[in-house]
Amino acid sequence: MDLLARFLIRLFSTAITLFGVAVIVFTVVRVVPGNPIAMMLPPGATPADIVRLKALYGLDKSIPQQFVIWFWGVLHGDFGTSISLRQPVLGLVLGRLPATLELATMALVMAILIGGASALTAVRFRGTQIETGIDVANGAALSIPDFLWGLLLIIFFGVLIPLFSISGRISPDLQLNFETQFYLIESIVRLRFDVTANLLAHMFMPALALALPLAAIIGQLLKQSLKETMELDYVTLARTKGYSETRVILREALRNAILPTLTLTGVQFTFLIGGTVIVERLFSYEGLGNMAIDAVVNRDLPLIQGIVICFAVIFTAVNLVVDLTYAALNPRLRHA
Amino acid sequence: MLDGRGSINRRVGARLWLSGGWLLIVCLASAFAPMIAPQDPLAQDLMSGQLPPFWVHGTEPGFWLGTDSLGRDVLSRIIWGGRIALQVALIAGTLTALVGSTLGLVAGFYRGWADRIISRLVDIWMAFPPVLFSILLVAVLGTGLRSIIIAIVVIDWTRFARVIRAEAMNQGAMDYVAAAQVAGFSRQRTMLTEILPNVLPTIVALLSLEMGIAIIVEAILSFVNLSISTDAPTWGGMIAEGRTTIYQAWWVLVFPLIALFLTVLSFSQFGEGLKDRFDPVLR
Amino acid sequence: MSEQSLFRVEDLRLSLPDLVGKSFVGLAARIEILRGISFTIQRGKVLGIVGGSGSGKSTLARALVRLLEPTSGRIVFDGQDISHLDEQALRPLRRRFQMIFQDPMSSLNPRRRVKGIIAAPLRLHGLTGIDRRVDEALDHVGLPRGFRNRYPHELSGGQRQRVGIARAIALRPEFILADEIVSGLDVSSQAQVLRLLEGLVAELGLTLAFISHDLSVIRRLCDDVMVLRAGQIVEMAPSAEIFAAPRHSYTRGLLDAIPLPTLDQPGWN
Amino acid sequence: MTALLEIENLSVALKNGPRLLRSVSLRLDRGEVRGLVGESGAGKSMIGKAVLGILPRSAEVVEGRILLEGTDILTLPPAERRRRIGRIAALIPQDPLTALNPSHRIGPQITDRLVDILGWKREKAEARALELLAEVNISAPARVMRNYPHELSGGMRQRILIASAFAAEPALIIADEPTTALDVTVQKQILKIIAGMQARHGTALLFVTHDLGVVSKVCQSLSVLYAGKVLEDTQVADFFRAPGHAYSAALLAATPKYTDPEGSLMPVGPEVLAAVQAEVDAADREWRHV
Repeated sequence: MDLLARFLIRLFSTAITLFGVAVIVFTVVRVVPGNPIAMMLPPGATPADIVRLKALYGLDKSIPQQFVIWFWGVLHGDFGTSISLRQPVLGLVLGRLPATLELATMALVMAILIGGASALTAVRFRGTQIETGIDVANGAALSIPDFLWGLLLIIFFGVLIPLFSISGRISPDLQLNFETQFYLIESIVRLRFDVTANLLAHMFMPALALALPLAAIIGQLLKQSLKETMELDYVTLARTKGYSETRVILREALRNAILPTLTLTGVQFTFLIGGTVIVERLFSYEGLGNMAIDAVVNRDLPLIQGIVICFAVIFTAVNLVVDLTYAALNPRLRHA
Repeated sequence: MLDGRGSINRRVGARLWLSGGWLLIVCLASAFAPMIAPQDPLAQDLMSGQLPPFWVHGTEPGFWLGTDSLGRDVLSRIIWGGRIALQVALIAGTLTALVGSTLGLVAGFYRGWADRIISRLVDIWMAFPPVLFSILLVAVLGTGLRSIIIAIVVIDWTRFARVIRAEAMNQGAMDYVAAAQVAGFSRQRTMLTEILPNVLPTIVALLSLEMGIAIIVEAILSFVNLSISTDAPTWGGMIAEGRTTIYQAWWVLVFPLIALFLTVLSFSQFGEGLKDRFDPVLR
Repeated sequence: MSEQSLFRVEDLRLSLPDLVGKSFVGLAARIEILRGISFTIQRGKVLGIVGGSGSGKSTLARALVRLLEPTSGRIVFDGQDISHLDEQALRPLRRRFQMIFQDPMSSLNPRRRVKGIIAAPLRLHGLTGIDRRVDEALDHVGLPRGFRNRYPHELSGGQRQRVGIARAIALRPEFILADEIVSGLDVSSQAQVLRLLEGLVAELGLTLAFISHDLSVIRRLCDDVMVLRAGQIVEMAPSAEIFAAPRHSYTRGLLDAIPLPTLDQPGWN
Repeated sequence: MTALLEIENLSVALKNGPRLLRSVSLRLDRGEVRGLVGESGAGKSMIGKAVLGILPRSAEVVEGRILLEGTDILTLPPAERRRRIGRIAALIPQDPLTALNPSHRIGPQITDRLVDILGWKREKAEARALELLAEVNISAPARVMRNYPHELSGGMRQRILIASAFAAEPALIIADEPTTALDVTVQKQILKIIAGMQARHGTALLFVTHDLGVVSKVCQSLSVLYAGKVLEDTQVADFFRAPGHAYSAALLAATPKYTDPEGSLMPVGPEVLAAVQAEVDAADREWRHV
């Protein structure tokens, strides 16, 4: 009951946020000084052609009118037609989204593994040189953003020790007719592990670049939270019962320490997804972000709007999931 | 907490001095760029394109860190690029801190409708992908230093607003705020003279961090060709060019990257170091 | 009549939002913390207010010095109804009733020196000779004048609590509310602070409300004792009377539960 | 007969720092209830922590022996020491609100030591837990076993912690200010429960407290500490008749006693503090000399 109420209220709040995003992005892109129509016109087009094209894309009406028309379409699943690619926006976005989702998920998994391992190691060996070392590494990883990590990785693993490919999502010579855009999942399902390996080799560096700052945050937060938990009386009590230090950390402290980390990890994960925009560009990875930058460069208003809304939906969904997970894991809320 | 206090202090000290030292070098180099830079950063010479740095065979004297494809001196461009980076860092960082901290302080201390409005705005802002948003804004505003600064402030004020709001809320629950009320201080005065000094160390640390972030945003915008102007020497622009010639002339990418890396790292470490060093409560 | 009673409280009720039950539902339920409290505090007297956790004693404290606004009922200070005055109107009165807080670590701004903490209210109320007044206040609470330049974290718990007292008395108020001010202190500092307060009440002619969860510490200090439970007054009587022969069984139970440092206390075997 | 617990010349110090315990010696026989009394910083909790092997990481034992049933636990390898302490001793912690793990149900928190460390069958351990919960006056123990800590009051939780401490029939229980966080009426109930359980099970109790009133009610003997040094080691009956040390006497006079408003709550005189501090300094000089 409580969970349901919580869910509904958060859903309502999310809807308001998304509407706000829609209004802002719509207004901002209308102020774009570059004229998208001019770019599309063939040489020697007449003023009548311009009027016709403007009418076609609805650009002849006032901004509020345009918004109402666009928003009405959005509610019916119609995000308009891309000006530069001349295809429905929804199809374009959904076509690129899987690549970005696979990348972001891979990065999240890496971040949790690296961050979790470093936090547990640091706490197990707290007060020693090992903890100091992990702290310094975390501090550095935290202050270097994904864009810089990407560049550093390109130099190290792309040029100095060329282990991985520095651009693209998959080697162009690999022929596999994918049914879906979820290449990684599909390659596994179809047992084409050579393709999986190729995809992973392409994904490794961009995913690591995205993962490192988040790993550092998870590492720091979880360590801090674990250390605080380890000082609590119930942990001390467990020690007096005869449990080993490792067992005390895993059995008594970890679960309670994860909760405060979880909320912040959610917010930081949305930052990670936001970071895919530039990291995809850096690695020429054919995802949503790469397309977004092209859309801005081409002044493709409907496509920009569609992509921003798509990101906003993902972000708010992540926050919603985190919020509900928090409630579900917290006995105080679960059994209130 | 009691043990290892000395070693922590030593570490804080080293961090502060190293990062502060690098930032000082960058500041001086930027201030005296016309005197220090060995070459004109814009001078092209296609005959001496892609010269390697000084220790590699085939170099020419005067081009210490080599040249790019158009024969422009990499070192000179890094020095001049530092000027732009620092301008962005100082102006955008300070403005962002002012706007974000003010809103955060008001929301966290006054609560009520001010908090509801500001928090809702933060929520909406958090639903935008920040990099895409900044690219979009600069595309809308047109390239140039002013646009970049505006874009950074518009996007990043939430970083301050969120943190300072939470801090102000924590501090607002302390009894010294009640004590100020019992003494008869107005709410506004309490916020400025009691709460603000207590959140100031956090603002300073965030400000330093934000300066590093501003430099990165500028670099990203240059990287996608949306920064100042195409031929102005910026670190991001150099990196973008270096990325395309990475197998032929690695130095075009590596040296500006090192400058960017050290500066961003220094800004964040400097802020943390300052906070640890000069906070009387922590000491 | 109003000459005699400094505070008159009539049917005071106060409800606060229920923070536990709330958190995500926009409209929070309110729980009534104070449920109809009436009493007077005579000028120059010391009133002890005692109750267990959840009795509403701290809420009552904060309502008296108008950190909280009553939901209904009246609080009359020296003949003036202050129940719903706004901050502006309260300001001149603030100087006359002061408060000492439970946790000195939280009630002293960590980024101000002792002299700043004591002097700020003096400046606000336009007093002159600030330095002299700060020194006097420190003298009164038995702290060396050299402590002026210290930060709160450089003091011990007992010393911090003395700074809190110094801040309150520096304004020369008529009334001071002390909210659980010795509960965080060791036995020896507790005894010192209580003796100090006793001396100040006599010397400065203060009226004092002393809030405590512990009946045993207030026997000496208080003229009258009020026992609170669940937001209502259980019993209010002169101190000697309440300790010798409590009328209410709840008070009786509280007294009997105090472990006295003796070997022959009835009811403990 | 060997003592259950014998602490000899125990010094604990901050790493590279001052001593927190200054050559403490004390003895606890089977079934004895000893109070450890002192103000904050006196090191009274530190003794219990040293015995239970839960000293904070910043502190370490620098000299002395802790003989538990005749064996010096400080010389045992860590894993064996943990198991030995877990079998012989148990802790009743100070704050019932933080001493139960919020994400586990009550039942497993009582039975875990029995099952995991002592190798009992789960059913047997649960039956034992039910018995103990009934013994600390918890009605509907079966339901409480399935509750989460936040669903119970502070007094309830403290009773559960007491039951949990007695679960493995330890020979020694260290109660670290077990009633400080409680209201006075609840404190009385809890003290009576602890005293009753102690008497029935014949457990030895090291009762850490700052409250001489509490000592007079539950202890047979007591040690008064100041700055990590034992000032006095005596029987409760003797102590309350005539304390054997000036500082102990001052502490007793500072303790509130509403039946004697003129003779209680007396501030500790500076000359008493100076004398006891001199005593501590002298001990330190001697210790460094050796």
